Amino acid sequence: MAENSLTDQLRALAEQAQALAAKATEAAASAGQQAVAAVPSAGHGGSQIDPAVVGLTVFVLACFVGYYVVWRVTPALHSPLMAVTNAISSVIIVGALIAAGPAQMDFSSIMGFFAVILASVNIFGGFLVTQRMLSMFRKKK
Amino acid sequence: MAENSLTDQLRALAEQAQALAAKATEAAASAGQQAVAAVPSAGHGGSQIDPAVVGLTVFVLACFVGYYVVWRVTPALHSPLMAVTNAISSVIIVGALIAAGPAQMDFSSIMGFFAVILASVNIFGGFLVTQRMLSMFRKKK
Amino acid sequence: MSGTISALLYLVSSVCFIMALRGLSSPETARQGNMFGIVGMVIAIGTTLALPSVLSYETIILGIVIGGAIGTVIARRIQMTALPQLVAAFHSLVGLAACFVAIAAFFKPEAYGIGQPGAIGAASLIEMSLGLAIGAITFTGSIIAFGKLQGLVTGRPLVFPMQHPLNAALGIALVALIGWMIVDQSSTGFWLIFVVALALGFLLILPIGGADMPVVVSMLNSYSGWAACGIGFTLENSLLIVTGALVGSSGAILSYIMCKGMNRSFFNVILGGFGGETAAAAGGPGGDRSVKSGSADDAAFIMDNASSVIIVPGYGMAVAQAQHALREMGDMLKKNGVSVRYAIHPVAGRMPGHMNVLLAEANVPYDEVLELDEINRDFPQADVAFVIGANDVTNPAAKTDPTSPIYGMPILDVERAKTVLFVKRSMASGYAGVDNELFFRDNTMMLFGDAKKMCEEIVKALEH
Amino acid sequence: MSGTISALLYLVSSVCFIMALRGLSSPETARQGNMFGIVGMVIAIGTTLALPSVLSYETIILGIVIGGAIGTVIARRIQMTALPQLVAAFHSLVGLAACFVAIAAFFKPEAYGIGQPGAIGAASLIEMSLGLAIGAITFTGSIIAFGKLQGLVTGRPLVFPMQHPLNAALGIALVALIGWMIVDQSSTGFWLIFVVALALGFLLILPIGGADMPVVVSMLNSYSGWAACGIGFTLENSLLIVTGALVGSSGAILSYIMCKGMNRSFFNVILGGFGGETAAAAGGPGGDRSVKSGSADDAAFIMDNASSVIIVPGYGMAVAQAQHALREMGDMLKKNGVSVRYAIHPVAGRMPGHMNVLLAEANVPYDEVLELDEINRDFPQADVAFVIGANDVTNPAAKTDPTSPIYGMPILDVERAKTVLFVKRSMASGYAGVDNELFFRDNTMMLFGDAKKMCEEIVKALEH
Ligand SMILES: NC(=O)c1ccc[n+]([C@@H]2O[C@H](COP(=O)([O-])OP(=O)(O)OC[C@H]3O[C@@H](n4cnc5c(N)ncnc54)[C@H](OP(=O)(O)O)[C@@H]3O)[C@@H](O)[C@H]2O)c1
Ligand SMILES: NC(=O)c1ccc[n+]([C@@H]2O[C@H](COP(=O)([O-])OP(=O)(O)OC[C@H]3O[C@@H](n4cnc5c(N)ncnc54)[C@H](OP(=O)(O)O)[C@@H]3O)[C@@H](O)[C@H]2O)c1
Repeated sequence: MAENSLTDQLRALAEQAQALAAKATEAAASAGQQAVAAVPSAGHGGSQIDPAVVGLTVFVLACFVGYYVVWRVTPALHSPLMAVTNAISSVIIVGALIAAGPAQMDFSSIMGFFAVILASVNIFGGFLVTQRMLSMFRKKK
Repeated sequence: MAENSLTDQLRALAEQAQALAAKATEAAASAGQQAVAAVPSAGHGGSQIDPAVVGLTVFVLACFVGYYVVWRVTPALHSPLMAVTNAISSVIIVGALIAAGPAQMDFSSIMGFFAVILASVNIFGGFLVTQRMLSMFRKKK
Repeated sequence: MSGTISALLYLVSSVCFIMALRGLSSPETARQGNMFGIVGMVIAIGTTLALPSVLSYETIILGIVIGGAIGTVIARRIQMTALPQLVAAFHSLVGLAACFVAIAAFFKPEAYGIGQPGAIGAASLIEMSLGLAIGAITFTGSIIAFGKLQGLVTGRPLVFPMQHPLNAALGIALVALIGWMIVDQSSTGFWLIFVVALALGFLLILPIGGADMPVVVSMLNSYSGWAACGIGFTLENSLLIVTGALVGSSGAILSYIMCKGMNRSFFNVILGGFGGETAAAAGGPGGDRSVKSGSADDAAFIMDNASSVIIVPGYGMAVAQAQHALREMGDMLKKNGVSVRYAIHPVAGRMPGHMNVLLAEANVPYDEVLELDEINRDFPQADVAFVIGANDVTNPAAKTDPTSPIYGMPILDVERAKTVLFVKRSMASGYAGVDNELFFRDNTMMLFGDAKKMCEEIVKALEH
Repeated sequence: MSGTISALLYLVSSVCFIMALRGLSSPETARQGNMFGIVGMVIAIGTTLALPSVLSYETIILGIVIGGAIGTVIARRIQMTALPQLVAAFHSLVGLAACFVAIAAFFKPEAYGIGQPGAIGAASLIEMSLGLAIGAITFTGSIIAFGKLQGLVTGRPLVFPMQHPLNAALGIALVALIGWMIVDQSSTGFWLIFVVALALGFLLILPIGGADMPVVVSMLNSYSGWAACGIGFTLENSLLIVTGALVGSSGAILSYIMCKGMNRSFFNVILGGFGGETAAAAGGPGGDRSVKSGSADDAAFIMDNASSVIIVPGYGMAVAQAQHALREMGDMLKKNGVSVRYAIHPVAGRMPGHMNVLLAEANVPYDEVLELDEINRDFPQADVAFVIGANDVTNPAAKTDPTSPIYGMPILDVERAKTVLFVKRSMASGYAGVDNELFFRDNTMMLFGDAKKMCEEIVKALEH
């Protein structure tokens, strides 16, 4: 299936990516406006490149990597895949930690604190349940 | 073969990548020194990130993409693969064009001019010969 | 820690996540892959904790300990048959966490370096409100999915009049609110977005049938990945961008594989109303056509005299938790010299890979468990196809009847085996609500009963 | 054109290059892939021409026209059997172009925004001198590879005393010179790097046997890719980084596949001295053991009465340009109801995929041409294995004789076919210089002669 349907799949992915790309370009434009005050960057490249374009480059490459990596997952392990992506998507804990970070408590850091709890449930639960599933897969002795 | 030897291959690739990564980090460090004068960038991320780290991110992701894309090439098309990567590697014509770019002629722009010629031979020759090879591959009627 | 070093560590963490998914390409490397994922997460958290602005370690560690304890207990206790609902439940938590992060960023943007309260850049506001909206939809949507999978909410598609216009209206309201909020920066607008998105998640998923929930869960997973990318753009954090793209692709590809396995379009699934209803209407088919029904002893006799048996498990096996009894039956047959293999359809059960996990749990070696493409051509050589709790995935109407709702879906060609045994409780149809004409064939024998009990009885019969 | 727009265009161009390689995953999509590559290159060149610092359009267009004309003529004229040397030749040009770019950057760094002459940043100097050195090694190395493949330089490994110490000394000198140049920024140092690297490329490749040249070409290709990455870091140009990584991976993976196909380590290949020598020493084997030799008529008779023939082409078929005659022979056999297929070993010929291109040139449909893994198990069912100009890739010593230099190399199991026909000019051994014990087997018949003539004679015999 993987082989035949690549084009279809790519199209679907491309559409999703396009939507995001459009959004990103927009963000880029507005970031560019904010950036007018900044001096030409330290790079030796000379021309000044928007960080959103860099983000977009990373995003496009990561989509390719995701596409290939996921299609290579054997169908027998699709359940662990769902569990582990669930755990990995809790990387938004990075945002939660920044929110919970400041020394004094306020509304935002309380929100951050709750987000840390929720994300931690996912991280521990997700990785552990994946571990449990995978430990059951055994070859014929 | 592709499937069995992934780990070996990855190791080899990783070693090469490591060497480059070390080099890049070094470059990053020295670029960082040059960058001290630059003001914090316009990004809303706050913390100031070295462009070489961004380059490294792009590099690592591109290596993953290259790895997957090339392993997926069918062995029957390995000759066209060699020809087309040859053509693509002539993208250093970008550097040659910059060298040949200035309005007045001097030693550097003459070097650039020669580089443009050489790269063009490759670009036209590489893509055309790939085209010729590929046009010969036919299915049973 | 300098920005450069933390960026490098985030890069290492991204690579770990890539390696985590890469490991899943084979069962041998999968455990190592999971370790990569854990290491990546530890690096990501450690790096963030070392940022100069993160100071309240006690609170944070308390949060991680509480969350970690809950997660650990759940992960240890959960039964493997309950995996689909577990993933849905975990998923709702990610959604809610994303909402909380967006709320925190809105009320204290300076912590993220994106402006001052009431003076946040338009790009960041868009990111933030999208994050909030997607997070909220994911939250309520996943809760409904959980309820349906767990049987707390009826699995039938709850279609109500004006469903599509109402959802469209809510969607338009959401967009309008986001527009208003960007101009006005008002917190009322922000909270309204939250409420409307919560309602939308609820109403969007309710009309979708229970067995389509895996597609929904995958889809929400994918969206939350793209949302993480968006947050990554705002924070200029490439870890979030890379991870978001990985999760986004994974969800999209899994939804695609499931839709393909059912030969339905993604929109057909999402617009809802499929299954259940029809199943009820078509209930009690067959009527006057005669069916050959047998006992556990008959089945034991037939299989013991076969030289090769292919077992086709489905949703009913999972519901009945029959995997252990089934494996025991398989072992006995193997001891008696019968070749036993398992054939897994891409959408058997209620989650991709669901059957594989259950069989693995029952200690079936994974090299005896084969995918549709690998085993389909072996059915003509098999003496017995033992179909246990599966139905739609064996229905030849998918190949022969262009008017059938499952027409075009790839199916396991069990009818080519010399004898087909069907273990199920009744003549009822499967999830798709389509009669299975195989039940009436000459070479079919129905074994009515609960899947687990039936296996146990067959084992007993084999022992004699 | 603003920096942002050109960066976006460069990104589009990178994606095109990825799609170009991606297309090669199947012959159906490969042509489209090549179009992607061309589009990507046009975008890359166009974007660069639109940079504000690029002004001398006449000169540049002149350069492109000259180069393009030469490239076009070569690409149109070249014979498919000469592909390996063509790739090597093209490759030397990329190397030289890289040198010129590095030289231009050294003498006019301000054009690249990397400093002033005599005051270039250390990082850029390192990049630049590495670019120069790798470019120069690629240049002379590829020229030697070209010479060996074209037969201008002897294909025998030219081992000379003190070879490894001399190369090591040159390597150390190169590193020392780069160090000096970075400190001193002297142009003498810069030119010395160029000269030493040219010499090193020459001396490194000379001792490597002719048939190992494909590995060498791939390796140099890979290095030039990594060098392009380096330049990309200096110019902060992600197009160069991405493309460099693609080319680098491709070269590395191809070298790896070739080494694996020969069961040799990469270092064994690069340190040289393999093949040729030994081949000469082992020349004229067999001696007193008897060999069954046949004529074209015998071969035609045997194959005409067979029901299935597997053709195994090798380097000799390429040298003799026998592909068209071979295809004619295959067509005649097919007309007479014989099933004809082709079996390709991963390192048959002198370049990966070499045989596939030659057979495609002769209009053999690609679905009749199978890889080793796909066809190896079919030899026991074949009546005839028709081995034409291949030798090492059929040698069972690889499986049975642990002392053989090719031990462990995967081989085509032609000896399992009922009859094996070998078309070659003599009893001489193949590239690896190892006797092939198959020649002396009872079910083997040798057809001595030039591959092309032999095929033509068989065709004539079949016509009667
Ligand atoms: N796996 C996925 O990812 C996924 C995703 C989306 C949709 N789906 C859908 O789910 C369906 C899966 O097909 P399937 O063949 O596995 O299941 P199915 O077609 O839904 O059939 C399950 C059968 O199991 C029987 N059963 C239920 N409980 C039982 C028990 N305790 N003991 C014995 N039998 C029992 C039922 O018949 P009785 O009531 O007569 O016992 C029913 O006919 C497909 O229609 C597919 O499109 C799957
Ligand atoms: N393809 C690659 O990428 C690659 C890369 C690196 C190394 N190699 C090496 O190249 C070798 C390839 O194996 P192979 O089996 O294709 O070739 P081979 O083992 O080198 O044998 C070629 C045979 O063709 C015969 N021959 C030469 N000219 C002929 C002509 N005009 N008519 C008829 N026969 C002719 C030669 O025998 P006579 O002299 O008796 O005619 C020779 O035995 C392997 O050893 C491999 O390791 C290949």
